[in-house]
Amino acid sequence: MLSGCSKGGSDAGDNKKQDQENAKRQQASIKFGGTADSTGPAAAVPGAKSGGTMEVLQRDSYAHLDPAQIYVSDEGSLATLIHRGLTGYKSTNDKGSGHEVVGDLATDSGTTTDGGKTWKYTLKDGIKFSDGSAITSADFRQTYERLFASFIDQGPTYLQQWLADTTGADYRKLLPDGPYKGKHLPDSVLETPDSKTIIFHFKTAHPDLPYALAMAGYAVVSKKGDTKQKYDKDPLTTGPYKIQSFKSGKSMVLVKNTNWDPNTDPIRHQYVDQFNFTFNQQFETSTKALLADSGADQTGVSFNNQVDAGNLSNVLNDPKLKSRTVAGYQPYVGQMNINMNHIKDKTVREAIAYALPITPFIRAYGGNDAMEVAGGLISPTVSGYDATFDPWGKKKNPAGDPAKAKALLKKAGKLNMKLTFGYINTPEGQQYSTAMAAGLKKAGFNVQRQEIPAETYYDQIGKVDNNYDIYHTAWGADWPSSSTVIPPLYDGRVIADGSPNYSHVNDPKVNADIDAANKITDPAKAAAAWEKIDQYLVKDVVNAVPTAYYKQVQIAGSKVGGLVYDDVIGGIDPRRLYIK
Amino acid sequence: MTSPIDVEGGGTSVLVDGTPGPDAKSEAAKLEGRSPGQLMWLRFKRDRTGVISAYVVGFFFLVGLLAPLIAKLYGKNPYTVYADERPELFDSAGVPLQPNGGISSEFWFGLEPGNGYDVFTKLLYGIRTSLMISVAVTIATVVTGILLGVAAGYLGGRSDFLISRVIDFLLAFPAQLFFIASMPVVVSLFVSPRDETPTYVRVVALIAVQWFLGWMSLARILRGTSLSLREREFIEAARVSGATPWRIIRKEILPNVVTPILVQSTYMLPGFVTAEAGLSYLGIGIVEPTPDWGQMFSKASTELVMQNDITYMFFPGISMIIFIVAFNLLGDSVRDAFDPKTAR
Amino acid sequence: MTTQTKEAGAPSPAGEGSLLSVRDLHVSFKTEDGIVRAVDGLSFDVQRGRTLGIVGESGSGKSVTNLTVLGLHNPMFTTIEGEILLDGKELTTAREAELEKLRGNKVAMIFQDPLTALSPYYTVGRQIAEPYMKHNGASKRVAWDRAVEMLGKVGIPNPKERAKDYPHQFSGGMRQRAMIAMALICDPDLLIADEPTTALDVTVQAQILDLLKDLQQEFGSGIVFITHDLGVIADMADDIMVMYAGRAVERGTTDEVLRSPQHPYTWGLLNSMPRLDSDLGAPLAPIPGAPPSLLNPPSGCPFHPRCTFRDRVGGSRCVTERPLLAPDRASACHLTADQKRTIFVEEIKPRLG
Amino acid sequence: MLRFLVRRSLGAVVILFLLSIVTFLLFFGMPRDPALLICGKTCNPQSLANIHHVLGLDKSIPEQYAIFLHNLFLGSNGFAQGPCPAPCFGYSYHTNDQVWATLMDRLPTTVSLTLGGAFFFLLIGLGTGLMAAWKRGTLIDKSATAGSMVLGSMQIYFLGPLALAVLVYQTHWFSKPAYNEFTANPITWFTGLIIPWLVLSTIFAAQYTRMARSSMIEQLQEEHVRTARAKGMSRRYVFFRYAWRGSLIPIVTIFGIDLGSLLGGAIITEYTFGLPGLGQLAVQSVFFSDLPLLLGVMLFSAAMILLFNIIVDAAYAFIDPRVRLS
Repeated sequence: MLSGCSKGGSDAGDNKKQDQENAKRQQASIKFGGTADSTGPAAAVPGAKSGGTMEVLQRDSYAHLDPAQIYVSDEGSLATLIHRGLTGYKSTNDKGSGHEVVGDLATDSGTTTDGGKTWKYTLKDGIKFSDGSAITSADFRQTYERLFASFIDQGPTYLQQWLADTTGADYRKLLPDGPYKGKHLPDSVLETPDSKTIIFHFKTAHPDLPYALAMAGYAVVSKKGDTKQKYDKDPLTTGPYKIQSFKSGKSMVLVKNTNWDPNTDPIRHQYVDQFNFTFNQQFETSTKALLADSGADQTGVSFNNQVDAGNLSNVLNDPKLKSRTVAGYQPYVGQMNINMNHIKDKTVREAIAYALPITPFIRAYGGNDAMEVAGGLISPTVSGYDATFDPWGKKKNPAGDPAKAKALLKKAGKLNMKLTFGYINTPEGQQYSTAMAAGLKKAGFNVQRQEIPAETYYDQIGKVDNNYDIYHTAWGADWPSSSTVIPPLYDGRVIADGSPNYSHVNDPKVNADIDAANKITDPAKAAAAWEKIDQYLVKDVVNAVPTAYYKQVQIAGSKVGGLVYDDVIGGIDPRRLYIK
Repeated sequence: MTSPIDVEGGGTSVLVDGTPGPDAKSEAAKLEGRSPGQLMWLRFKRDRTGVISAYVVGFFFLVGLLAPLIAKLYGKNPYTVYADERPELFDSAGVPLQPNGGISSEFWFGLEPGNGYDVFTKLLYGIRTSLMISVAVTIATVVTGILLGVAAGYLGGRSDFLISRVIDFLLAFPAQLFFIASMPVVVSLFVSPRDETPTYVRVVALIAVQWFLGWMSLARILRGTSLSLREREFIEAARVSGATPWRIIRKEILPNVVTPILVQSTYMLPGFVTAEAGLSYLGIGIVEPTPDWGQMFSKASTELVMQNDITYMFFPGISMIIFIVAFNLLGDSVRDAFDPKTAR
Repeated sequence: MTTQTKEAGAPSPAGEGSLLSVRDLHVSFKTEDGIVRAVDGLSFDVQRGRTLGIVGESGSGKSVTNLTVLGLHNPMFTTIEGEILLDGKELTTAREAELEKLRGNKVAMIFQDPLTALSPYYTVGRQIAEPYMKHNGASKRVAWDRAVEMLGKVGIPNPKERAKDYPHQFSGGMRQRAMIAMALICDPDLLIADEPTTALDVTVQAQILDLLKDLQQEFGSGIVFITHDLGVIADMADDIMVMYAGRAVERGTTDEVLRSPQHPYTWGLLNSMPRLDSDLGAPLAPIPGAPPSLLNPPSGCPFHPRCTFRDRVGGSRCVTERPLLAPDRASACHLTADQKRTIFVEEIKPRLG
Repeated sequence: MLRFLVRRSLGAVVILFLLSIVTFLLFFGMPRDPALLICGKTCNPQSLANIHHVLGLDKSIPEQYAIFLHNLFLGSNGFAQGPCPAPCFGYSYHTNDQVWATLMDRLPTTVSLTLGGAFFFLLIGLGTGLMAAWKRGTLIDKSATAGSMVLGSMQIYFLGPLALAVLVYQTHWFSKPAYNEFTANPITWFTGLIIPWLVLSTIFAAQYTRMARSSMIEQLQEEHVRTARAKGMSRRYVFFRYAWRGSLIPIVTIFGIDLGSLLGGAIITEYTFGLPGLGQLAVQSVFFSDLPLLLGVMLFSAAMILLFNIIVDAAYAFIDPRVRLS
């Protein structure tokens, strides 16, 4: 998950021990399940009851309901209730911390005979769309082929790139109009020999495919019901719920999908009769409402809203609220990018690394309960995390070391150099950027703060020739491996407008190490290799200063049962919820 | 005179001398042998509410004017990030640890939750910024209102038609929406993309957008006044005696529209103060770290403050209410002093 | 002689049989600028079927006096002392409800500017009918018919249709006729006409005056006629009272006051009035100076700052001592009766032509 | 009357036309590219160009404006999202919803907020104002005047959060403001909006109190009111017939202005209480550089203002017989 764009990357967290425990469990590698693991129904949630209506308070309205357009966490949470793909993450315990990848619509998590170049999936029996029509391999062909059409521009691009064996946006050349003008992917790429079998053929090995297919972005779309752009507003669903009404920006109602058969689904439950979503509920509003716990809010929850910064300490310090709150790490790691195109002097970058105060960032998002000072670029939730790594002493001295920085700057002869700081124009961004600028000024920088509208922030800084010297970004792994962090962010060969290599680092050693790490098949060894790259980047390249690991706390009404923080979803698990 | 029974006014008496019939005001002036200005001043001085309000308003302006001096004597400035300078006073979320928002002998009004700015100096400078903007908007709108209003009213004809249509057009603008939409445009006109948006650009942009949709009501009033003045004998006389239109406007019309201008401006200024605060509340307008009344207001309505440090709310909140009430009362008193017949 | 002039300030028994009898009336308002003594010790009487003309400059207290008679002052700001007797009934202390019964019924009023004095929001007919409904308990229908009849009586052509019009659809003269119809609809005993013709042009003015005289004959009401126009008063009034700074300065029958005026202020009034038969070259002689402030009236004789005959009195009497108004035919001035006569005959009259 | 309506409507159309041009130019002066917003994570120059083409932003501004006008009056079937009958503002860049449908969808919220608020602020404001005028100079009058002065000096962005904190979260007396459809459940509609109504009406009522009071007092000093008293009409009668009728003009004028601008979107109120009305939509349209939506909201808001100007002017003719419409 990328915290980019308008949605991700925000406040909140809980007491460290439990978070890190959760994180550690997740680091333990996730198993790819077989047929037995993939058979429904899912194990019942202890104490769960059926029935009732749940109120869901959300800040952002869903911009996309078409699975192929879903990438951000809000829609990802929703997708767990309505969309199904070939694979999915099944909880192996009731704490949201143990997972395995299992077959969802497929009978297993996928079989490969050649180390990940060819993958074969077989569909289960009795799987249907919400309109009652059966799901066949033709629907999956449609699902994957339409990813190449130009109107699908929001979702993940792993599968497309793997199928086309390219990087960047070149994959679209494989099937420029999608399936809509009569052309299709050849059998040498995607094979659907019968109505139940789907076979992927890649030119290079992609052992991560079961992970990738579990993303909501690769959930199935009905061939018959494919209305192209309009599907984004009114899709057919395959999960336990279907959309009764959706008023963009206002409300949404989910009701039970009667064509969903629990016996085909090892992952999901269907306890609640109806979910009523209300949008435009700011974090403060939803927190207050759920804290107040009156009327309909007793059965209220928010899939993605966190406890707002202002209420955080109140909520965490109230023992009565313990059963109603959940907490965990979000997958995001924050970093202050140093634009390598502008600041070529490493001493200056080191001066920035020493001078930059992290405290303003922590403060702006609600303090230590919401943010944890980061040492490296790898999240505690990802394999290979090294808690002792802290080259700039930020964990000990988060307010920065202006004296040391000033000395370095003097050495470089760049005292009072102009440093353009592009900041996201949100209240938080304004707050931390001013204080960070004050800290940098103490170290002898002439800081120029430049506001960037929140909605276009990532796009502005994503330009290769952007005007900024430093800017903050956050990135989350798409699945719990550094292979979804280091290559996209720090591979110099992917630098392009819109590429997440925001610091524009292009270091030959890093590039070579990435290629090497990508070839390692042993997960533990691979994790160690990625962490080495991370430490090299932070300490020796200094293209970015790690700022914080994002944490969050969520709260629900007193009548909400099955409240669990799911590490893979990065928030409350909607599938397990029931009304007490 | 707030005469309970309308003492007969107007009505040209053939028995008095040949000048046009005195209206209530000039009659009073004759009775006392004082100019209307002096009379107004006398009446105003007698209005206790008005005088107190004037002192309050004056106090605010003085505070704004002397903010740097006061801050210097007090030994702090509104830009120091005390949350990083004195971390022992705050928790990790930037909430002052001491009760009542960290009010102490050192920080008289406490510390701002977040970055921990000194509230006292921030309020001083905030009042300074807000008043500066509002005064500038008021002056700009008044000047525009006079120019266009008097021109439309006195010149009449095509200029009147044109100006009146422009007024109609601008009055149909959804003002707030227009402010929101045009602020970034105006700001982008001035700023080089490599530099920080200087505060003055935001200030100028705020003044510009508020001015753009602010001058019409005054212009309308002045148009009406000049239109009726144009028909009056003394203007007619000046015209017949060959005075240029510019001279007539300057010497005859302007002195006669001072009253509506003064009264309207005292009503407009607090309106601009609250409008500016509203823009900052919505996140456009003045932003951190520039101290601004409205921006403090928006900070005061954040959850961090509402939940953890209500004390902070009161400084911008109460001070603004006092200012607006005082200014409105002052406006009423000014109007009454000029136009005693209007009921209160 | 109807004007039972008594010495001002000295209480005297109310004129027996008078329709209206005002005794030592003081009216003062509190204003932001101070206390205004609009009427300061005024006494006069009005008889049935006769007309009293009250003359004076703007602000001399003429209108205030008559509004006070109807109790139309604002009690919050106004202090009233003295007696106002209507048919022997004391009005200054009367309850509001009683006054309401009198107003428009026994005492009616005609105002100066019929455009502002009529509500623009209701039809003329309705406004005329209202007091009839109120005082006679008549139904809407009956009152309306009566209003139409009154409109006809005051000389409005096609009254049935015009009653449905709004005041702004009437001409100035017609509006004043409508006002008169409204005032007379309940056959009032006393009619107070406050400069009823000032806002009208001369031909219409004459028509209205004729109408008033005719109606007085028909209804037999007493009329108080307020004006600053001596020409009008000569035509209308039986008796005249000249007011200055809230006081009566001269009174007498119309003949007496106009033919042999005794007060320098009256002289001034006459002097500044244009005449058809006067020499075209002879300039009008306005009274010098401005009317006095009622907030802070001049000491002694309030007219002294503007009086050109002050030095003939001798000493500083005019500045220190307030001249009293003797009963009956009299004037409040320190000049001796002889001086008054000589000055008028030798100095004023020739100028009047 | 008909001539008046035709003339004024034509004038309004001209103003709206000019406003649409201004909005158009304003939009293209904005320092952000809407395509960047839509482009998403996998953004690159090709996809940007593609989006520009899809949105028609690759055409010249006059050409785009011509298309806008064409669609507005004649509708269009050229949109990928589906047909768009007139009045067609196109489809939102951000949500891909039809703009007109979105406006109509948000309108009930704003109408409910406005009408409910107007009901309370007229009732409270005029009631208090009339009472103060009737009891002029008494303690009631003085406290009403002082109260309205202080309350009227408050701002929604201060009173709103304050009311929320006290009435909802501390005391639980009221439920959290929300918009529920009236047709679905009138009770939740009412309870969901009561706080915004009260906050809105507190501030507005103060204004109406002051205005009603001062214009009543002014009217009571009018000569025709004195005439009515002189002919024996009771104080109550004169107060409620004569003075009130005259006070209606300023009140109706201000009410028309308020109603028009509120119906065009009560931005700060909706922002404060999170109500999904036109005001919120307006803010969104700017933040997301959503030209079709911005045009839609801007023109709709202005149309409301103009409509109520016309209504007010027409109302004058009913209140004051001297006014003739032409």
